[in-house]
Amino acid sequence: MIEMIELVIDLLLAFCVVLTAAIVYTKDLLLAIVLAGAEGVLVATVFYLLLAPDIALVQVAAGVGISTAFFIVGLRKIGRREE
Amino acid sequence: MVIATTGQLPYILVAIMASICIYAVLFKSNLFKKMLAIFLLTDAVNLLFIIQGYRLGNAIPPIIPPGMDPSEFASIAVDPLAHYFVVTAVVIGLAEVATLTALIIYTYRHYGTIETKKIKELRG
Amino acid sequence: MNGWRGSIFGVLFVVLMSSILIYAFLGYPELGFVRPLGEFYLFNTYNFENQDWWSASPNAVTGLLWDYRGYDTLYETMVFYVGIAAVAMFFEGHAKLKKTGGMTVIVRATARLVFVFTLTSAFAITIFSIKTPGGGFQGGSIMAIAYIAIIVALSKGFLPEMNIDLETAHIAKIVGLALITGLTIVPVIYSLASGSVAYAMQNQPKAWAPFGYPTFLGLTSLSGGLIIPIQLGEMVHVGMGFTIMFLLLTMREKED
Amino acid sequence: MSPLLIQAPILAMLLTLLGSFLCVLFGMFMGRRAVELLSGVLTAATILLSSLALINVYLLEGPYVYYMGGWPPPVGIPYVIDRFSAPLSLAVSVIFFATMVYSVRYLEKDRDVKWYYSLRFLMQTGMYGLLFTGDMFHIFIMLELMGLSAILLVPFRKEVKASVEAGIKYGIYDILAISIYYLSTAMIFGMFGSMTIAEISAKLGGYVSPFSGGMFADPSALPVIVALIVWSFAIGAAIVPQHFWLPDAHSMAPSSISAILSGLLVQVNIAVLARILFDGFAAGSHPGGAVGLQLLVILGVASSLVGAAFMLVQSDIKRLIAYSTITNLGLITIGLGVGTSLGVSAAYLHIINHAFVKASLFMIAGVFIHATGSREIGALRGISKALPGTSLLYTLGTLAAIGFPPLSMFWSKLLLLLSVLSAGGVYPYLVLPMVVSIVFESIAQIRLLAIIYSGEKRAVNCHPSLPVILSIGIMISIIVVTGLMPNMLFEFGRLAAEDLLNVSGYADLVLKSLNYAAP
Repeated sequence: MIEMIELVIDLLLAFCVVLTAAIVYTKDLLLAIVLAGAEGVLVATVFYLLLAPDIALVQVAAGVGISTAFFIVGLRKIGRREE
Repeated sequence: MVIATTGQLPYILVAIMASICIYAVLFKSNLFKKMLAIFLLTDAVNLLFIIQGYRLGNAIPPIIPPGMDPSEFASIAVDPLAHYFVVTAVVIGLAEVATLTALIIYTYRHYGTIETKKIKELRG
Repeated sequence: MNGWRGSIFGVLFVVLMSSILIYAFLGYPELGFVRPLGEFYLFNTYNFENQDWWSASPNAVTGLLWDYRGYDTLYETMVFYVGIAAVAMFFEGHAKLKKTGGMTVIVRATARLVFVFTLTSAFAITIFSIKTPGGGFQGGSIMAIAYIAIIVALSKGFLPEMNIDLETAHIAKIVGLALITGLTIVPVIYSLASGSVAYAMQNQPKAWAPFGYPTFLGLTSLSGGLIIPIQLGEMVHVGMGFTIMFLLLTMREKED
Repeated sequence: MSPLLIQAPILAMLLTLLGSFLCVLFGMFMGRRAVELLSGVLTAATILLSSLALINVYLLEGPYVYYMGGWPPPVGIPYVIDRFSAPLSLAVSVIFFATMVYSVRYLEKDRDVKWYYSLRFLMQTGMYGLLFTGDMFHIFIMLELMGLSAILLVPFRKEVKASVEAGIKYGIYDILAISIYYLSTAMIFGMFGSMTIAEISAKLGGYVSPFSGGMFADPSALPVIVALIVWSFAIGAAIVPQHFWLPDAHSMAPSSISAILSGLLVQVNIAVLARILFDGFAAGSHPGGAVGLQLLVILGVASSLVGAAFMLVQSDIKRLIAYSTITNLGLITIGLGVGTSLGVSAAYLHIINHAFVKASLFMIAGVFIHATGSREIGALRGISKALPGTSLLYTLGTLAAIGFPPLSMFWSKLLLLLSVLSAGGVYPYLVLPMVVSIVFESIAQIRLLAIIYSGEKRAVNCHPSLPVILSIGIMISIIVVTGLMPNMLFEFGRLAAEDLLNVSGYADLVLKSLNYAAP
């Protein structure tokens, strides 16, 4: 018997896998960063659903907010496209 | 022959995610892409930890509500140890990102590119 | 490797690697199994009857962070310090911040208000981390966001008005670290001075190691021994660290 | 036991921790002399404290466990100070002190040294932690601390193009290695429900812990975990398929850092791997752990051959020494992979001897490069007439490196060959590749010596100053003196191997030496 939460988590994780593949596949680094941010949000959602509020907080503050800012600051100094 | 059950589906998805990241670090040529992949690899392992610390049913976060008996709390809350590992690893992941970003920016300044195929000063 | 050959190789690699990992996971318990060590922490973290084993923190994760596995977290903080050092080492050595004038009074006042508000919430998240989700790192990140928002929304020149400078930020960061390290060393010094058994990073007294930071009477629900001061130190360290990183990374841009 | 003896190794660690940020504070307000003085005093203090720990472990009380925060093992982090970790920690202290004295003059032309000393301190802290710790997750954090500081120190001279390239290359692969290790810790957590190394081996033998229970997953998955761990440490220690970052990183770093990277960092990786495989996965008795040993032997043979072959074609003195490191690491992994008591003690001795030899070679190479202004081997022609003292030291170091009889590395190489010969199965055939690699290495090193002693006297830019010569002299004299006392060396190796291979003894020491009332 599958519980509802399991189904939701499996769906979210599958979406994470797709996003990871897209990040690896795309040639546009800015798009990759945006997708990585989206994946960070998904991961934070999974953390929240799995009853880890501490980590959801860390993930939103650090894993999504500050790291994305970092990536963008870095990207502004290097080329945007991958060859 | 053992066949995975639906309860093991999260493990399988995380395993695929980690494999994609390892592939990208090893074989993609863009340094920035490699860094993103390392960051996502940490995320995948974090998910693995949290999945292993979860409890089904009417579980609660690992914060004891006022007045609850410790033994009751221990039987319904989720695993704090897994949460601890993830908090630590997220911070460490940020430190990795900071280090690699600084290095990548400097590489770009020196070489004008961040494609490993084109940076060939050293023979390795 | 490019084109379709690269893609096929990639798919093959991923399939191979993930099947190896999945093979390992087949014997693992299904979702929803809590291991006994986790239950041990849950049972003991705020258990008045068993004070030899408690961390006096209702939030078990906070108890793990700075008591049960505090020595781990100390070095996690140092790893973060290395991350700051990376940016500081590569991008340091440039002009000091200049004050920018010309902002209207209303903008300044609003910015100050928002800033104070964010900082307060950072402090709250840090101090109440014993009872609610949160902690030094989370509080520090929010504190950094307060500063970064000023950098992004107004300008870097606004920071000196908040009495923050690169040098001050470095000093504040080091003070935070010194607080954490000092509280780690105190039991060691105590042990050397008194000859009794005490271990580095020890927080609560135990039957086999009698040293303990005083837990404040009457405030038992808030007391976690050294957890709160350490969390404050970590908050300052993390918040200042992020501020330094962003200042340095954006400062260089205009000179290039 | 006196508290000072118990606290000594931890105090050394905390002193380096204090030094790391006090350096920055001093550098901001008092200038570089204050930073150098502080680091000198603190590193000297760590030598004293590590010697105290060594004396305590060998002569007074024997191995003991330090309980971080006062918590017994599966709950908290144990630090195991035994006869395997204590001598290595003393080696770490001594080499860090010598390179500290060396860097005062070596880095005189570099502008800002506060981050240099700060990161060096953190690297030292990480090494102590890795050697002592008995907890899988703590190893992850310490690897990260040691690795990230090393990654930043490689491109310390950031204006040099190639050093930044070496840094990013090393950075990407080392951090990948640590992330893979992190993946394996998650799998260990799922399988054993605990991160304590001693509990892993005990649970494989059927032990049920009062804190963390038994095992929670089928041990048939163990080879995958072991393979992941060996893979991650093979990247970190530059075993052959992943060795390509090492020659770049070790040759482009400042020489004082190359000495540490080549002499200590990779060896510490190997030592931790040995600790995990033997004491954690019970590699001697459990089939899951034995997979790791077989992998080590295969990779070690490849490593020693490839490293030695590449040594023959190098034209850059630091790259030559770096490839020699790969060769010797291959020999060490063969010794560990054989897994007998003799093999492990030989590998252990080789780790210590190689640390001193390789560190001193890199330090002298730094002097040569400063003097000639070039890294090419050809530029060294005639240097022996210009710098006779330094050349003599270099000759002693090289003779030790190729295993010339009375010097220290001769004994460990001899023991390695003997251990392979005395092991059963196909292992005796391994002597052939080992001898081939040793011969190749000797040819390359002797060719370099011949160049140094040939030719007319050449002009040099500068002569090495007294502290530089003194620091190198300390290292070379340690090599000579330990080489003259082989019995003492063998005794150290035997006891270290005894502590490492006695799995049940290790588990008892960690899990049962604290008296507490069960919760």
